[in-house]
Amino acid sequence: MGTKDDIERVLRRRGREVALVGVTLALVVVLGILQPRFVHLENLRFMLLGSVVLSLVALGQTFVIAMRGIDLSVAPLLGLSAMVCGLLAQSQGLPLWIAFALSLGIGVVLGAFNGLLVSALSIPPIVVTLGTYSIYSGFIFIYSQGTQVFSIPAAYGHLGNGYLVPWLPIPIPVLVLLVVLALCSFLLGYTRFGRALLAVGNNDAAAYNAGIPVGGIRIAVYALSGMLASFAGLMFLCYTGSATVTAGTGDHIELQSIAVALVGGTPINGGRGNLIGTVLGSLFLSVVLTALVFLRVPAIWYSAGEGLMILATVQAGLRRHRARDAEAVA
Amino acid sequence: MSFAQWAASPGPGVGGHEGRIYRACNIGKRFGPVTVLRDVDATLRAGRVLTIMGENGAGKSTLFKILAGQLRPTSGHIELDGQELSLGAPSAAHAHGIYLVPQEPMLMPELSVAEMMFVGHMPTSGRFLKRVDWRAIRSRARAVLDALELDIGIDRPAKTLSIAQLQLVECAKALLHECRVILFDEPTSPLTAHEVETLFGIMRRLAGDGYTLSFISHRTEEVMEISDDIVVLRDGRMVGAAERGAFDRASLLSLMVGRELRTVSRRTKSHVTQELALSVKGLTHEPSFRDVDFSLRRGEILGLAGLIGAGRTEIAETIFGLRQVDRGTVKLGNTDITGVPSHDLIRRGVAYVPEDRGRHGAVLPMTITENITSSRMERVRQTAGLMSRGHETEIGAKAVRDFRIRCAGLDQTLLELSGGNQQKVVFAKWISTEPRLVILDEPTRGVDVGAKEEIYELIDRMAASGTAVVVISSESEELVRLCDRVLCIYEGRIVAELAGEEITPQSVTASYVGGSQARDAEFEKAGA
Amino acid sequence: MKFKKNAITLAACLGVAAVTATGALAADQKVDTSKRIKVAMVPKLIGLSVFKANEQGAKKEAKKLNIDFLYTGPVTASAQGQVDVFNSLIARKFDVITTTANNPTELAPALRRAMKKGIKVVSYDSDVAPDARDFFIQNTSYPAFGKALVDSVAKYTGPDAKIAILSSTKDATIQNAWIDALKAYMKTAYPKMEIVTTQYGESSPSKSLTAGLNIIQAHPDVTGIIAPDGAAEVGAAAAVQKLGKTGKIFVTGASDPDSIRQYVKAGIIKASPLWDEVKEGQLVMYVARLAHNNALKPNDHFEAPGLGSFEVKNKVIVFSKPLVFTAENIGKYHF
Amino acid sequence: MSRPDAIPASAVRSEANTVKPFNRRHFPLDGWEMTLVVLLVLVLVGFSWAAPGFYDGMPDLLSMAENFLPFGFVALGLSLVIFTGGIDLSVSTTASLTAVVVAQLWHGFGMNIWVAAGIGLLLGALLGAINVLVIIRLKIEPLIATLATSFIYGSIATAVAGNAPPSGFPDAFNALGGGALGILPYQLLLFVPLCLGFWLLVARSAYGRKLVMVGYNREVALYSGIRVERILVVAYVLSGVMAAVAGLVLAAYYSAARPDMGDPLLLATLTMVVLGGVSIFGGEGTMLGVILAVFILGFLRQGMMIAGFSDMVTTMVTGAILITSIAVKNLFNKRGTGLGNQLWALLRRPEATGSEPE
Repeated sequence: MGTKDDIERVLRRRGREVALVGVTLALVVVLGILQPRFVHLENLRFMLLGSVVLSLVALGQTFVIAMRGIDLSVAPLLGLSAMVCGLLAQSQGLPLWIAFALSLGIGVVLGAFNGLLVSALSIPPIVVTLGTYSIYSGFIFIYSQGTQVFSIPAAYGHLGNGYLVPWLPIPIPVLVLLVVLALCSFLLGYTRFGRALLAVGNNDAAAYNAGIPVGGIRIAVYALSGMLASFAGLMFLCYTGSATVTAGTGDHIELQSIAVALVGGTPINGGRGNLIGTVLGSLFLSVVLTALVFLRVPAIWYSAGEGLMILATVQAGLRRHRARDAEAVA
Repeated sequence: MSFAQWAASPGPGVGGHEGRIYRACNIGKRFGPVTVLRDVDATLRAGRVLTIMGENGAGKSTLFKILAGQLRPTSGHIELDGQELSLGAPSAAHAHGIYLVPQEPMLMPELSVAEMMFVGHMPTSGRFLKRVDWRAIRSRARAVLDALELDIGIDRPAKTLSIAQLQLVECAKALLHECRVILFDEPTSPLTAHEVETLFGIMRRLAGDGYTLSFISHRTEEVMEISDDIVVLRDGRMVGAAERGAFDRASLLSLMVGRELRTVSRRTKSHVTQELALSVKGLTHEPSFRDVDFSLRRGEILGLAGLIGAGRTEIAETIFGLRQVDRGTVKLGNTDITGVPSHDLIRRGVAYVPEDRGRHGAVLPMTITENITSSRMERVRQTAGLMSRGHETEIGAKAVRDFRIRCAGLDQTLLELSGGNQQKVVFAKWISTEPRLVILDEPTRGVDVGAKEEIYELIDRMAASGTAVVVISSESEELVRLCDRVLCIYEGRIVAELAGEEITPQSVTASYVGGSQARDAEFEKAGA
Repeated sequence: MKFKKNAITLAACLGVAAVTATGALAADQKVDTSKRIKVAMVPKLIGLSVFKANEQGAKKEAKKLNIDFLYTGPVTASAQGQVDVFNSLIARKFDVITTTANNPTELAPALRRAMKKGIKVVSYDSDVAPDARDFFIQNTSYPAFGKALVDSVAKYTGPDAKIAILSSTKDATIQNAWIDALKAYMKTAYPKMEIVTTQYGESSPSKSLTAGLNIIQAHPDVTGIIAPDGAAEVGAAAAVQKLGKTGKIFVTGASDPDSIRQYVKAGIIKASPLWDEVKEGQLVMYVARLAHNNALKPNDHFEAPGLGSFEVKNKVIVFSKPLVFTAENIGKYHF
Repeated sequence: MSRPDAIPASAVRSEANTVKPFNRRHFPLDGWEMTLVVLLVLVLVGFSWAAPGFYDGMPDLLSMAENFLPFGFVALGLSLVIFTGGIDLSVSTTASLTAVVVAQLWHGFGMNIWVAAGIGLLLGALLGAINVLVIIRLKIEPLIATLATSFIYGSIATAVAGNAPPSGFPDAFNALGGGALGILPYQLLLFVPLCLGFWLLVARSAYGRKLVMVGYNREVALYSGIRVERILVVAYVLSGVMAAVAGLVLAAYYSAARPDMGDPLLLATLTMVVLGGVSIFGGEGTMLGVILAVFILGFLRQGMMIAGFSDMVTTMVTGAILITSIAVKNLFNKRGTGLGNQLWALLRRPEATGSEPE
């Protein structure tokens, strides 16, 4: 096997990932030359850490978009799970593993409700999740009664910031993300469920005719997205050590997650999903935003930088993809 | 089937029996108050091809959907090898080894050919952690395509395949799922004559191997060529069922339409004038076609014959300003219209009726009137920028009368109309602009026999009124019936020009496959 | 979200009076509570504990003063949401509206409408335009708070430290007033101190944390962070903790004791000024009652039982001196 | 799937009928609009009866509209974009940016406020044009394109606003937001003609017809000689202009301009447009429906708050109404294939069984 061919094949199949890694590394190197502190291990670690919560949400979003849906309700789901787990942990010292199960449960149930509305009542997903966005936000207020979480048990803090074993200099959240990414990649690439959701994203009528229970797949995918958003809420709680009623919604994480998924190479019209791209996209965003601080760019321009980044990467991806399709036809 | 059951099910259909007999017994089907099928019996036998014939709306597709488990019959039942079957979903049919190849297989644009073949039936491996077995998928896909001698790359994205290739991949899927009963829902309409041959070759081989096949068509020549048994449906009733030998083409036609139909013949009168309507010189749009020269007079009907993909549609779209002109000129009368955009051409009296009604011809969820006026809204009387409703309705009503569109009201949407009536609306949309030049792309595709004749008369009337007409058609009989002159296009070039009595089904077909050498090239291409 | 975001710029020059008992204008010591009145408290948004602390005090006081008390507000810190609430309160014929404004200007027209209908308006915490309210209860005077903020870090970082500021948003009025005041104080008291950067956390815990991390990474010489916003102070302190800079970088700001308790105990926050939010809530109700009774003049003096005596100067009442939380006293406060 | 013979009902019906080219629809409102009218009446009557303070005479009821009409302006423009099958997420930051720029022109450059407002409208058009340029030229999906531009416009708005955004506009300008001519608020006086204009534009003009065609099926529009890009440009530019109008009205209403002023606009107006019956996929829907939805949701919110429900409950109810109404609409859709239609048919004709899976 020629290595050159191998490289070519990797470039062809994994072009988006290679490009994102390349651009991110280039940015890190350039910034490192300009500002040596940028490449300090500490800073690199926090750029990684800072992208974990968004990555988790965006992984779920990637599944939904690959199925040709969209999920705006991830933001309140993140907030709800952070609030519920946080308040219980704060007041009653809820054991971590129960919080774990609880956050997943909340996400699965409310996510599945989204899926049910989309599949059973055939309401467009953007409308459904726009509606449940309001409803789930309300749940946060009802549950919290306007209070907030300001301290969490040590175990939670450890999960959000600590290390698994002293000799491994990778923080637990990053490990968690890697595990989730591996599970998601397996789910999408190597299970019948994953391939079925791509079939639904390509052509739902054809998928139905091929014997795929389209409704069930839809419900499951929204449940999965809800679960990941909700789990991200727990990680958010553990990482920041706090939760307010506007966690998630205040940061517009629903829009961020869509942007990151698209930057990562998942087309808005579905049919394909690039999970590694999504995580790399989220990391890229984190690096760009940190770089802006190091370059002393005034804070008000950060969101403009984000906007330009979305346009540039999506545009570059489209170009490449069109070129590849043309090549395949010829 | 519930989601849980599906996730746990073992995979592809069981199948495996040699030589199956599949039978529809006294099938009846109602949609609400409308009866679509009554008391239909049909028997599919191993090693034979059963053809279901009938006009559009006769119930052919409904019968197929029942056989394939997509619909449940209202009365009657189906039997496989003497055992009564109850099929709740297409997947249940697959499990019993019954497979329906749709006319235009639905595309999964982003999937690879190999994966598309296994959608819904992914083989898995691993004892505890069931995972999709990509190695098996690729090797089995390759094997089946090889068995059918199809040269289609299994890693190609599905969006790069042609309709014919998709159909063949569907056929391969049936084999892959070890389905012994394969139903083809009107497969030939979107195919070129050559692709039809390829398909029939495969069908014959399958029949020879003992597969049970059935096929829908309303093209009598094809039916006579491929069928062993024939069932003719009319208005949901069975009006004839026998072996092929019991019918001839005329009897099939008369059974289908319920009256004697005169055989298709050349029209008797020509309306060609001396006035030049269109002249095309050296027109090129790479890679679709190059150096196309022809001219057209008012009142003349010019046919463009050729295979699908030969570049006919592209020529029409380029003249109509939808594609970029690489080289060459187009003149309308004496004015140069090269590169003029379509909205401008419409004003100058050019009309193009595209082939695909649903995709290009008409907005199906809009009303009849709205569709008819959409080709040129400026002709509706306007005051202060607002279109006069009354005047618009007048235009619509006139068109409905002139084109004999059958509808319950002008504000019916096209979704509520039959295919033939939809096509008439598309015609009305363009012809009511009173164009000097009309380009018709496959004007009778998906239209039943009765409506076809009406459309031919319409075209004839147009020519009589001095309009120059270009007809693109893959049906040689249609060209013979209509045209004063026929240009044969092969691989983007005009390879022959036939006029008057030279135009016969044989001559047209022979010239557009570009001679024997070209035919061989075409064979290779079809597989590629 | 935009906790402590805005106040009226005018108030900065008007309300500098500290609590001094002149006794020149004696007010009625006895409050007339015979008539039951409806008073609403409208925070910037429901769902922040500082505002809950106000509510806690106000509820207690309302009972004593024969007040029908309603705590309501928008779900996000938007002026538009507050205006919607005001409009409904006007329609429901409330007697007094008390509010802390998301921003000083946008709320003014709606509150003026309320005043026209005879409703008394009392603002607290963040002010609205002076002609759109009857009285304003200022938390503390701005110079005093600015001084308290600087002193809270200067003692530990030394007089020539490099300081970073982490605020809420660029146009947050009350924060900007505090930042102006602390800069002015810094210039005179610690001329060698330098502010190296000003970042914004948009009152979001996660954005504040990221901003805090970035400040420390990008400016390794910073030894003090002043974060005069609830979320910002917590974010900055969490950033210091995560980077293991405890004892090297000191944080202060304006946050409620519950939120910063763990960081005060950890020694990241040595001192953090605020005021007693619960008591402030009580005072708001007391002033509401007085305002409804027309018992308070624009320049006046009154005694609130259990709260102390207060000076009204040009309709502005300064609530208290800054209350500085430290490891010693934070255990006493729960809100 | 949609082969002609798969729809046998119509085929049979069209056989049965002779050619009668008449319009079946006599009443000017279609089913969904009627539903919305009923809903609006229910909201108005219900709250007048149940929430004391909701109806305090006509002038009060009319002036209540001032609180939500800014959403209406945005909804009018956004509808056009959604009719094309696109979306404009940048309406909120467009409104903010316009308001802030106008305020700075007036405050910082001493420009006459009305001249500044005129420039603001042009700015709205420009921002809309940038959106559509990104969509057409870079071929980026509207959702992504306007998401990105909304980030950019937001940054610019914050930068322009500075530390102390201007406020306290001249009273003549403030009247636009809060003033009234007799009992008619100026906002309403501006909104009603605009409604009429947009309604006529969509329902009666050639542009509107083309807009709907582009939304239903862009390919057909292209093949019908419609200059699709022009249609899109007009839609997005008008959306930008209407967002700018909303920005100006908000600035006048609050007599202040803030860089986050437009934030609440997006989700609320999207809800209005969708409730109004415009399909998020384009084509389907009417302007009248949108206008009705503006008043329904506006009065509903005001009414609920006056009835003593909190902002939170009101927001939740709005979300629930959005989902429920679209669910009901899908159950009884125009083509009669909805679950509700089928059940209804089943009830009317108990002998009819079997339904199509599609």
